[in-house]
Amino acid sequence: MNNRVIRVDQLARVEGEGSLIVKVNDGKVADVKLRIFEPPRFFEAFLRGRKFTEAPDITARICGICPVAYQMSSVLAMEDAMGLTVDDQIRQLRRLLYCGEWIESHVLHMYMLHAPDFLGYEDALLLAKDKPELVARALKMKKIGNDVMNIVGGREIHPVNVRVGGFYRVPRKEELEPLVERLKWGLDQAIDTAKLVSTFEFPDFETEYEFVSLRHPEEYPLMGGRIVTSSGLDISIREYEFHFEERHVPHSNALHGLERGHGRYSVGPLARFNLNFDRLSPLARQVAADVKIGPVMKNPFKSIIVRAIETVYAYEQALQIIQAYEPPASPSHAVTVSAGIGCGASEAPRGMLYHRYRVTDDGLIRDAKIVPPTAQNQPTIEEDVRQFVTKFAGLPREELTWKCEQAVRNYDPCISCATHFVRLEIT
Amino acid sequence: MPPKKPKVAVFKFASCDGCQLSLLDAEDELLLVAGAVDIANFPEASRRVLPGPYDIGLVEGSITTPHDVERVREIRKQCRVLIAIGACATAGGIQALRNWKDVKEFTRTVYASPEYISTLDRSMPVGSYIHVDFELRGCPINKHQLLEVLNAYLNKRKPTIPTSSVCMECKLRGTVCVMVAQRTPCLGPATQAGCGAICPTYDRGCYGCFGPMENPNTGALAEHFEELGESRQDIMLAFRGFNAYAEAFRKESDAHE
Amino acid sequence: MYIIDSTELHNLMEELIKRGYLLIGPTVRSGAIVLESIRTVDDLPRGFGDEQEPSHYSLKRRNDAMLFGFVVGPVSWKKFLYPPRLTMFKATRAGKSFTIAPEGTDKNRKLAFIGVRPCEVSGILMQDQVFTGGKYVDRAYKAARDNAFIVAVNCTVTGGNCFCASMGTGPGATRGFDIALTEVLGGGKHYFVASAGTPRGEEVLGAVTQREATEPESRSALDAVARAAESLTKRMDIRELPQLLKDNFENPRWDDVAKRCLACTNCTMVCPTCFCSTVEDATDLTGMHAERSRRWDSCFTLDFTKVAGGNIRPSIRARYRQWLTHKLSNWMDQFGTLGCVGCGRCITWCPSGIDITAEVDAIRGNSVHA
Amino acid sequence: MKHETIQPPAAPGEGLRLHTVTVKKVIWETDDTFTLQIDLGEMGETFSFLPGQFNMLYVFGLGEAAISISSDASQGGMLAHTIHRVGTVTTGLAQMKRGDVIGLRGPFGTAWPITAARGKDVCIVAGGIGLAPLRPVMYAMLRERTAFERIILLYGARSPLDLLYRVELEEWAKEHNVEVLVTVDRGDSSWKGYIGVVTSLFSYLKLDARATVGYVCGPETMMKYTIDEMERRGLAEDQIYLSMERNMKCAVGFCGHCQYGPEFICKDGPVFTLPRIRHLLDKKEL
Ligand SMILES: Cc1cc2nc3c(=O)[nH]c(=O)nc-3n(C[C@H](O)[C@H](O)[C@H](O)COP(=O)(O)OP(=O)(O)OC[C@H]3O[C@@H](n4cnc5c(N)ncnc54)[C@H](O)[C@@H]3O)c2cc1C
Ligand code: SF4
Ligand code: SF4
Ligand code: SF4
Repeated sequence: MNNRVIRVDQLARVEGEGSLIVKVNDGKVADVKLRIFEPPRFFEAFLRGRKFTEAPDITARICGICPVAYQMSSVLAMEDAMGLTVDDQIRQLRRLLYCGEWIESHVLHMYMLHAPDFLGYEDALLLAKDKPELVARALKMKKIGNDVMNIVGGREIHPVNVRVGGFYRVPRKEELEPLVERLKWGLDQAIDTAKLVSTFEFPDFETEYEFVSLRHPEEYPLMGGRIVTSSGLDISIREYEFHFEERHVPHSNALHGLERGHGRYSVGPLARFNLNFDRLSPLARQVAADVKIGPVMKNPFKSIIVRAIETVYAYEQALQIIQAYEPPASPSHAVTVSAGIGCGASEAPRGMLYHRYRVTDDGLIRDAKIVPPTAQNQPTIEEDVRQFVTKFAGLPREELTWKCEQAVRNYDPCISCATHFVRLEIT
Repeated sequence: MPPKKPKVAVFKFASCDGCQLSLLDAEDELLLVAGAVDIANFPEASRRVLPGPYDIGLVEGSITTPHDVERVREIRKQCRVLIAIGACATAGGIQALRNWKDVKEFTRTVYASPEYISTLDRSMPVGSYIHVDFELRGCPINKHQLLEVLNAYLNKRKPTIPTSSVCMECKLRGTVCVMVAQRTPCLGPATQAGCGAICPTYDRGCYGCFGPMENPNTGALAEHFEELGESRQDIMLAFRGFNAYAEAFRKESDAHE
Repeated sequence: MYIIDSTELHNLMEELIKRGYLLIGPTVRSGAIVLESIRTVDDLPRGFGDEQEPSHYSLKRRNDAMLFGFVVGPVSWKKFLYPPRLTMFKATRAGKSFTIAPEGTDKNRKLAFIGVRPCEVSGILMQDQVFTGGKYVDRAYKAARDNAFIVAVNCTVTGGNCFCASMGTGPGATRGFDIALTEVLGGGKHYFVASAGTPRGEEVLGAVTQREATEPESRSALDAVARAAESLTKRMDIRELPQLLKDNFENPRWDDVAKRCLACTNCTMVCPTCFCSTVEDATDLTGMHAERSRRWDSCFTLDFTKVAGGNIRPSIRARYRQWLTHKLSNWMDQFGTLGCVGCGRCITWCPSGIDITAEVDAIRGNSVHA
Repeated sequence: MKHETIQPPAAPGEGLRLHTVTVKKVIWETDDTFTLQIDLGEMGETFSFLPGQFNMLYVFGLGEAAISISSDASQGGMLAHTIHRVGTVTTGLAQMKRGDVIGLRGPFGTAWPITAARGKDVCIVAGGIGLAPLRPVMYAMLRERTAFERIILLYGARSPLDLLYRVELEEWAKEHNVEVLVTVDRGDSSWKGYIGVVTSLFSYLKLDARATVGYVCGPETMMKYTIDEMERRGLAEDQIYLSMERNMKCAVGFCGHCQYGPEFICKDGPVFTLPRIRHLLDKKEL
């Protein structure tokens, strides 16, 4: 029980390639390494010299799980650089698209990636053998999210319809209407899902976090707004890089995000929920009350419940946006190219995603910086595992290993995202 | 005894995960697929890993490190049928844009300890290192096409994956040509069908994410782009996209360098 | 000849709806005039015209209220008679055998085509020849065709790529319609001169209007069509054309056009007479169900002529030559007419702007036998 | 043109209807070529074909292939097809077992005009699988052996192992007075016969040019050389018939794939008189 090494050579049910190594010496955790060995893809390097209009399509390819997040952060950053604010109709349509991604991604994570841990299955397909109706329902719920992206974005993975200034074509009312009944159904299922996942057995584990998320004046955060932290920081998105930085650690191809003067921090559902509980819809708050969670929630394993509540919110928002939908007169705003620097941030399902671009006056990208949520969470994930192993060192090896994996999966880490951002500073 | 189900494995190299996610996105068919095959190795979806050999291996992602090369060779040995899925695996993907740059230099300037980072000069398609039985195009692949390919191999027939242009799909779908009616440059006439011509249907030009079609006439298309007022640089960038390193597109972009 | 006032055109549409027809007609979408299901006169492109050049199409506003003041758009009527995709049958395994369930097309679906241009009427007649005129009959086509009611509209405006007069197919329709209309607008009047071409056309027309056209009214209509004929700028010289192309199987022009042709298949997809198709066989994951479907194909694809030993037409040069020669030469041997109606769609919708009339001229010019 | 190929009538619409028929036997002729015997069942009562015609054979889920009928047209109820395994459908057919069911549409196309050869010499030249559509011709003529003068069969295959119908070839020669000359591209130690292309066999023959009808089927180049050889020996061009092949989807003239200049191989062919297509033969990429 004294010296041991916990290894998970290939982390499963996460997006991308990573491994976890925990070294325990004399019953104490000596080292935790979330190794990300997925090779870097140098996005920020080859964004240079591309047209600013290409950013949403190119950056989407960083991650097939949350392409909309990349598209949204990039168009917001570009619009910031060009001094453009889109009107509310287009903004709502973007939110609708984003809700589609939240639904798809959250349902995928809850049922296909995370729930099997709680229910003791190796994957959702094995779970489907015993509980076919549960998995069938999940697939149906997820498909609604995908269809929202299909209709608004043209396809669910790497939508084609997003552009700086708006969309290429906006959907007709008749195209969206068939979604209404399905979204209503999905909303009911999401409420039920919250109830279901709240009955899971959660390890008795809480820890202190510095939460970081966007905050919008009226809405639960999806796009834009300000950046707030649980320690009271409240800054504009443009100020992000004054307060946050990334460091390269040798054991990972992903950079580690750190808050200056604070160290590690956490983004994602837990952060959003704890910092923006008051911005949730009354229904979503009610569901939270019913399943007895509220801020401040510090058990990362319970992030699955928060995802369920965010899913409730996403279905509800999607429904409202469609019900109020009137196609805008023009699918996009004209963009006047001007040199400048722009920053944009939005809330990917996994947490805040920050983009910054410098654009030259001929509309080419001079340089780009992209900070994905998993990079920001990496130090926190390692810390969670460290504390967890310290507390539960007595568990049998098999179980402890599985639980450690689960502790990583709490963050729904997207390793593909995290590694695709090795920045190249050429002097 | 029911007949043994074919074992299917999914492998990932440098990629965005989107292509393998297509399998999970096939909501209506996923459980049918799971019933028809034994998903033996699919880390994105399961912690269960059954040892090879596998009947069908789906390989996503491009080869970018020396370790990748070894691994993909090993995977080839393990798979009876090996199918490369997506632009990364079939053409090197968007990350092949680095093939025009000096990557070693990049790495040295970026990493504090460059010895930890091991990359090849180029991001290459899987097929440049091993024999591939079928290449399924797309960035991302189309999930219906993925199901069709799986289905075809399970039923021992040829997959119905046309290699003709996006234009054909565009017309089959009844979309109004954006290049003719709106003078929007469109790569459709040189790009392989498969996406369902979504871009033109959403009022924009095709950006070539399914790679070059069967013997494309990229030169004639580039000329037409010029007539539409595109600059040399625009044309270079248009061909140097998600399938930049696919031969026909590479040559055309180089010609406009 | 009868008169339908422009304000009463809806009576014709309603009469057809009443008789169980679904109306298909021109309407504006995505910057073009396409053929889609319509319900009322308001769905028609009132006040719209179009401008067409090789590889160029644009809608423009007319300064009048013409309902049919444009020419042919990207969609041809063939898609309603000969659909882009059609399931031919479904089969289900049963032990060592299988059962086949043919997919009948909906025999009861009745379509009324509103605004079929004379060249397009000819196009339909040509496809009739292909699918119903020989030893074998395409039942799905025949059923759809028997159920189609054709309201032709003679052309009083012409487009930059129209050359119907050269092909003898327009701008006025002489046969192949149930009802033919000519739109007349001027002198404060806006009406249609209508005539019936079939007994059922007669019947419908009779239910819509009783007012016979006066001599000046009919003359205005004829004049409008005659003016259109004069305004045609594009021509194709079809003298001895079938033989000319046979003699010019080798001609430098084929190399020239091969440089420009993208083999994108657009010309064949938009052509109202092109009829090539392929079949696709599918199975489901269990291997228990199979399906065979047919979809439009094109002689510009590589698969088209693949055989076990190789490919018959690997070069784009040979594929373009096949297309043009089929239309303007072999068609004559096969069906007794040329295979082109002069609608100009292949010119407008070719991204490369390849102009069939110019290619013919060039070949004529280069011809060893010219 | 004195002699046209025969165009049997077809019931309207029939061409697209698929019938299910039962496999009776699979006989492997060579490593990659087999003969599929089919029991027509009830359909046998109405099904009749002429030598040279073909069927579209459908394998469940895999698709269709055009395959000539290689059996005796007088044997109602039973059909044979000799098939070279080259791709999906032909491989599917190769895996059939007795009792399996396949789909069949047909028969299609024109036939060899056997009556045109009555009272004359017949020179049949076949290359590879091209012998299959000519076998029904042999059967028909042998049934009335005396109605024809000389019957000559020149047959070329890639190697001795690729020869089709070996037993029958011998039988025809021995028992029916057919002049059978066989050659292979590549011999082996057991091969005592001719080596070389099929046209080289002409040098062992004397033909009565004015009284000989020629039937040719094989790869296109082989047919071209054969025609040259026949004409050099004075055969009239309208006495020469050949069977063509192209990619084919519908077999009824709708799909457009099999066009050969103005001809549709499926309905104007596959058997053509030479004058009808001679101007097409030399055209590359037609
Ligand atoms: C009138 C006619 C009669 C024929 N008779 C016979 C016969 O008696 N015995 C025999 O073995 N074969 C015959 N063939 C050829 C046979 O049809 C093809 O070999 C077969 O279609 C290949 O199908 P497949 O699915 O096995 O091959 P595929 O999987 O389709 O692939 C093999 C290759 O053949 C191509 N191909 C597709 N259709 C045809 C076609 N119709 N002809 C040639 N190549 C094609 C494919 O594109 C591909 O390149 C005949 C063809 C015709 C047109
Ligand atoms: S829009 Fe693009 S893909 Fe569609 S027909 Fe035009 S050029 Fe081809
Ligand atoms: S060939 Fe061209 S002009 Fe002639 S009918 Fe077809 S599309 Fe119209
Ligand atoms: S002629 Fe024009 S439309 Fe036709 S295939 Fe060639 S480029 Fe395409």
